[in-house]
Amino acid sequence: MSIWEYANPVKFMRSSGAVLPWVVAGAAACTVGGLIWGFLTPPDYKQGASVKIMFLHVPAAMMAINCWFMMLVASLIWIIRRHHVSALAAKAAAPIGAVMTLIALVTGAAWGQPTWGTWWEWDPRLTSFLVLFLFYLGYIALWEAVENPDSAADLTGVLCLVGSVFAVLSRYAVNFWNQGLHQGASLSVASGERMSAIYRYPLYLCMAGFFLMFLALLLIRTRTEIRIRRTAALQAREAR
Amino acid sequence: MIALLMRDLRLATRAGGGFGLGLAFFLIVCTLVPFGVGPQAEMLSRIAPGILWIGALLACLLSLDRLFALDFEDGSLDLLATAPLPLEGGVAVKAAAHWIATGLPLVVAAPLFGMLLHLPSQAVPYLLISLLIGTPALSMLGAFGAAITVGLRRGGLLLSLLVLPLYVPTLLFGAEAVRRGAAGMDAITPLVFQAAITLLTLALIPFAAAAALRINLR
Amino acid sequence: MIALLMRDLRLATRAGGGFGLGLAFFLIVCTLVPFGVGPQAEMLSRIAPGILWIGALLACLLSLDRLFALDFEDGSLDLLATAPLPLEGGVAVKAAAHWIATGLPLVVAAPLFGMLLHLPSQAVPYLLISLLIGTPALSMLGAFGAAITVGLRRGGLLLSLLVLPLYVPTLLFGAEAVRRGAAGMDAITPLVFQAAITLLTLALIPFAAAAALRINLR
Amino acid sequence: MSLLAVHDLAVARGGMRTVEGVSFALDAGQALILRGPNGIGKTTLLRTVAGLQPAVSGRIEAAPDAIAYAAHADGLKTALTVTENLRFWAQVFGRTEITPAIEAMNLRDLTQRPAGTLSAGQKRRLGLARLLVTGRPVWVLDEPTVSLDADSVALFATVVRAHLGQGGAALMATHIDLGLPEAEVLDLTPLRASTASKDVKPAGFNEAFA
Amino acid sequence: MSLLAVHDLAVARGGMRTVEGVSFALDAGQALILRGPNGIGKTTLLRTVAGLQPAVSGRIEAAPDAIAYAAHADGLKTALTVTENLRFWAQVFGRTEITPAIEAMNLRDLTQRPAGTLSAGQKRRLGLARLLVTGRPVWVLDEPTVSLDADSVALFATVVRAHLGQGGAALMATHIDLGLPEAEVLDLTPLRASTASKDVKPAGFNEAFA
Ligand code: HEM
Ligand SMILES: Nc1ncnc2c1ncn2[C@@H]1O[C@H](COP(=O)(O)OP(=O)(O)OP(=O)(O)O)[C@@H](O)[C@H]1O
Ligand SMILES: Nc1ncnc2c1ncn2[C@@H]1O[C@H](COP(=O)(O)OP(=O)(O)OP(=O)(O)O)[C@@H](O)[C@H]1O
Ligand SMILES: [Mg+2]
Ligand SMILES: [Mg+2]
Repeated sequence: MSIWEYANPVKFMRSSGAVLPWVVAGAAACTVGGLIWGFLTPPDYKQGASVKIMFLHVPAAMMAINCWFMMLVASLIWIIRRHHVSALAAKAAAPIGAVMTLIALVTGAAWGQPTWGTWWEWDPRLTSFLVLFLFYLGYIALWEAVENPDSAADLTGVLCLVGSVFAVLSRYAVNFWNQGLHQGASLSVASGERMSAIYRYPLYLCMAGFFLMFLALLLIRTRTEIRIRRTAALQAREAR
Repeated sequence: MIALLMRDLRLATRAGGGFGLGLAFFLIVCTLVPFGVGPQAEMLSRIAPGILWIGALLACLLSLDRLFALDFEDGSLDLLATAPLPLEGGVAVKAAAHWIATGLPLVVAAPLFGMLLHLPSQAVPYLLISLLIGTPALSMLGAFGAAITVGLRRGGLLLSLLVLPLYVPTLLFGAEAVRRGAAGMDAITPLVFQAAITLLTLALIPFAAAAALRINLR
Repeated sequence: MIALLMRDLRLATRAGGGFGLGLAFFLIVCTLVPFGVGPQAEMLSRIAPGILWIGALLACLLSLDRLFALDFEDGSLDLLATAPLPLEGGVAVKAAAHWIATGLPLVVAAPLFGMLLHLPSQAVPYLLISLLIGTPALSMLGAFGAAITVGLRRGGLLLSLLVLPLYVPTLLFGAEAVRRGAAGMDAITPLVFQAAITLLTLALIPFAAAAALRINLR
Repeated sequence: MSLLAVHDLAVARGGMRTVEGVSFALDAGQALILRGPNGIGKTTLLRTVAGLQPAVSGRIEAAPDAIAYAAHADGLKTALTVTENLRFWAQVFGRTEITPAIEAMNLRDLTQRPAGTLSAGQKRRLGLARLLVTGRPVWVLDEPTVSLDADSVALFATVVRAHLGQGGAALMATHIDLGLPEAEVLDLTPLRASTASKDVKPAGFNEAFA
Repeated sequence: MSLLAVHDLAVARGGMRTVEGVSFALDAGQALILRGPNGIGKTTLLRTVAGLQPAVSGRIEAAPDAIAYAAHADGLKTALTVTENLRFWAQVFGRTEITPAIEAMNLRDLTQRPAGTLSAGQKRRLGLARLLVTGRPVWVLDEPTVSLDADSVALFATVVRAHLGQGGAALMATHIDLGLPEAEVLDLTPLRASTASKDVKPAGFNEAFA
């Protein structure tokens, strides 16, 4: 049996229904645990208590990017293998990604106020996030606007491919345009010296929590999309 | 191909075809800006590169919204899709016709409008070159957006939403080049980047747009 | 009348109806401007009042272009013109529906976008009030333009050309009020002028627009 | 008195007269079918009678708010469902009841479908159902049975007959058989505005040069 | 070999099958008329045969570049004149001669008129003239005679006969008489995709649930 068997909507409904409770429980445990742990950490010597925003901000920012990546993969699967579940999963992921982007933006703004003394700065990081948010909006709007579900899946798939290329291009263009204030990637190789362990472990936990939360929401929303399409098809048949 | 190009150009110059309207819109944006931000020459001259690029971009975008929609509504697109010319070529030709009818006049008129906004004169050549390099990408990306939204009743604004993020790199490098030109700095690097983006766009987007059209015709 | 209002609002919220797209366009303009003119906060904050007003104006304008065109194309307008409700009322109602679906969200979201452009916080109330007073006039004038261009295939750009000059007074007083508010000066006078213009527009334009529609239907 | 009376009417399209000297009267219960080759001016005549364009000369007598017009285009919003479309038009004409119209045009199975997903003939049926909800006595119809299959044409004939029976009237342009043998027929061919001889009568601006 | 052969074709619209089990073959000189009530799926079938949408199952065999399709909409640019419209389509199909088409569809008097100022029937005639300039052997026509008067229908029949005589073929959907008694007729009514019984076969996504 190949892995594609699971892309069959019926099979997907069955297997996703089985794992969903576990994912939800894991997401709740990690997120709540991580956030509480993060909240109990001592204030930073430079940033003070505002450093605690990080436990929301960083996982949300990471999921915002990863969600687009997941949509790209799902769109490719739909375009190449035409599995309806992957198209619907991409559709279901977009609003989650948009909200994650929004959380990153809002928490970033709230963080910027004490740190940089301004709510918003045209820093490349922030700017490219804003552009990413626009891509999400366009993608969602296109799903909403096209009536035929298969055409909508195809069109948004093409948009996602082209959009990904241009999102990357924008990232570099924005960097060229303005050298910013924002932190570099602190979890990269040099992470050890940049962030002490008391912050790092709760942050890892929050990241795991956000990832599981994303997965749970994705499963729920995909299942809903499948049900909606199924209902519409049944109604159409009734009407015939 | 040539036939399609000639037809589109002829339609553009016929009544209601929109030739020159892009230019008019550009002019209007350039006039509204002083009304909005106030008439101080020194500030206008600082924001002029950006405003000129944004004006050109919006003028280009707005004239695009019905690039395929008109052909779709009157059935031409169905017939073109069954005609013996590859749809990719059709898309490229229609984008080219749009560029000739809209982008080129914008490029030619831009220095004049730059004067309205007190653009420093040493920036004018950079404005011209960056527009010349950038506008074909704008037309082609707009054609992609128009192809995606072709079947939708109120595609206009959705088109903007889809296409404007794609315009970001072109706009950034274009405006940056003009700004550097105005400040007497090196403007070659952004122009090279811009040219690269345009080439990439011209090479890849026709395929995406043709795919979108085929989907919409289904 | 109520039926028409409800239908237009319902259409606006349906697939492809364009609800929220005006907002998205506004957001996009506010994002593109820094890309064009550069990221310096101090300059952005100076041009913010003007840019916000121009952005709102363009968003309003662009969502208008098919206000009547859609009804014209599918024949609804013929039927509405022979229906027992005065065309003047129909125009007013359609403009009102447009304002609710586009203008109102713009007003609500404007302070947020003001933040992006570093609009000084003491200017925010003036931005809100001036948009609240001014946008109904924008919708109504736009409806007039849409009525004039209803029969044309590519009315969009022509519409802009016709309508934007009509928007100048509203824009001038609106942006001036916000600028004065930002500078802590008296902003009542421009607001009063703006309100007068809006009232005049709302009182007179429906008749002109209905006349234009009748002519176009002939 | 007749519901609609037309006296020596001349109509014009694109600055040129199309037909002239048209006279007829429709009483309650009468139907009149306009015939004539393509391009003679049937559509122009119907639009003039419906009040959408001015007559060049002659007189149209009709009670105000008596005419319901249905053109080639059906005035449907593709994003709204069949019910929503019909209800909207009913409300515009100050009425509320749409079920009879749905029954009459056999749209029961389609009520919840967005109008954009109907086939050509189904759309036309919906367009005709719109006439029923206007509650107006004089129907002015331009090629009403285009795209309809035989059953639907028969349905349409029944509906028109019922409308005539309730004291209505109908004026229709068509090239094909409507299944209404009792209707009178007016052939416009002899009324074509003459352009060959010296009595050319172009409309409007050109009048001055005549 | 036949110009167009369709084997056990099933087509779908809006995610639901409309007709299935359609098989026919068209040889040179043959015409086939599709009939069936509104909404059964004639338009869908023709679009599938023309290659505009994919078939759900079954096979369509046709030489590449053999089919000329004419839909409800005529693909005319209202701002261009009749001649310009025709010349454009001729060029797209790599041909140059348009006079025969103009003669055949009796458009001689209208050549310099913008297409937007034609009446419904005149537009249709122009749309049919377009077929002649494609030079393609297989015509796929959706309700070709809508809005045409009796003379023009006869003209159309003559043109189709001439096309068949030159080794062409035609597949047409219609509700009314085309004046082509020699054409075969395929009634789609019995081929309606069954939805009532257990062998429901919805297209695409729903297949998994069947
Ligand atoms: C609206 C504003 C902001 C946005 C959109 C934003 C966006 C992001 C993004 C995209 C990441 C990177 C995730 C990654 O690549 O791993 C991130 C990480 C981070 N941000 Fe922000 N940020 C904003 C404001 C701020 C502010 C004001 C601060 C504090 C001064 C801040 C501090 C950090 C830190 C410390 C990280 C973790 C470093 C890392 O993993 O890259 N951010 N933010
Ligand atoms: N906008 C226009 N400008 C100039 N002439 C026009 C215009 N519209 C139509 N005409 C011409 O006016 C004449 C009458 O057109 P009309 O549409 O009334 O004909 P019709 O009898 O309805 O024909 P059909 O049976 O083909 O629908 C035609 O000869 C047509 O070519
Ligand atoms: N976009 C769509 N979404 C869902 N269903 C659709 C859509 N378009 C058409 N249909 C349905 O598909 C069926 C087939 O439509 P089609 O247009 O092929 O019929 P047809 O045989 O051409 O009818 P007509 O004689 O009325 O033109 C109809 O029942 C119609 O309601
Ligand atoms: Mg007619
Ligand atoms: Mg059909």
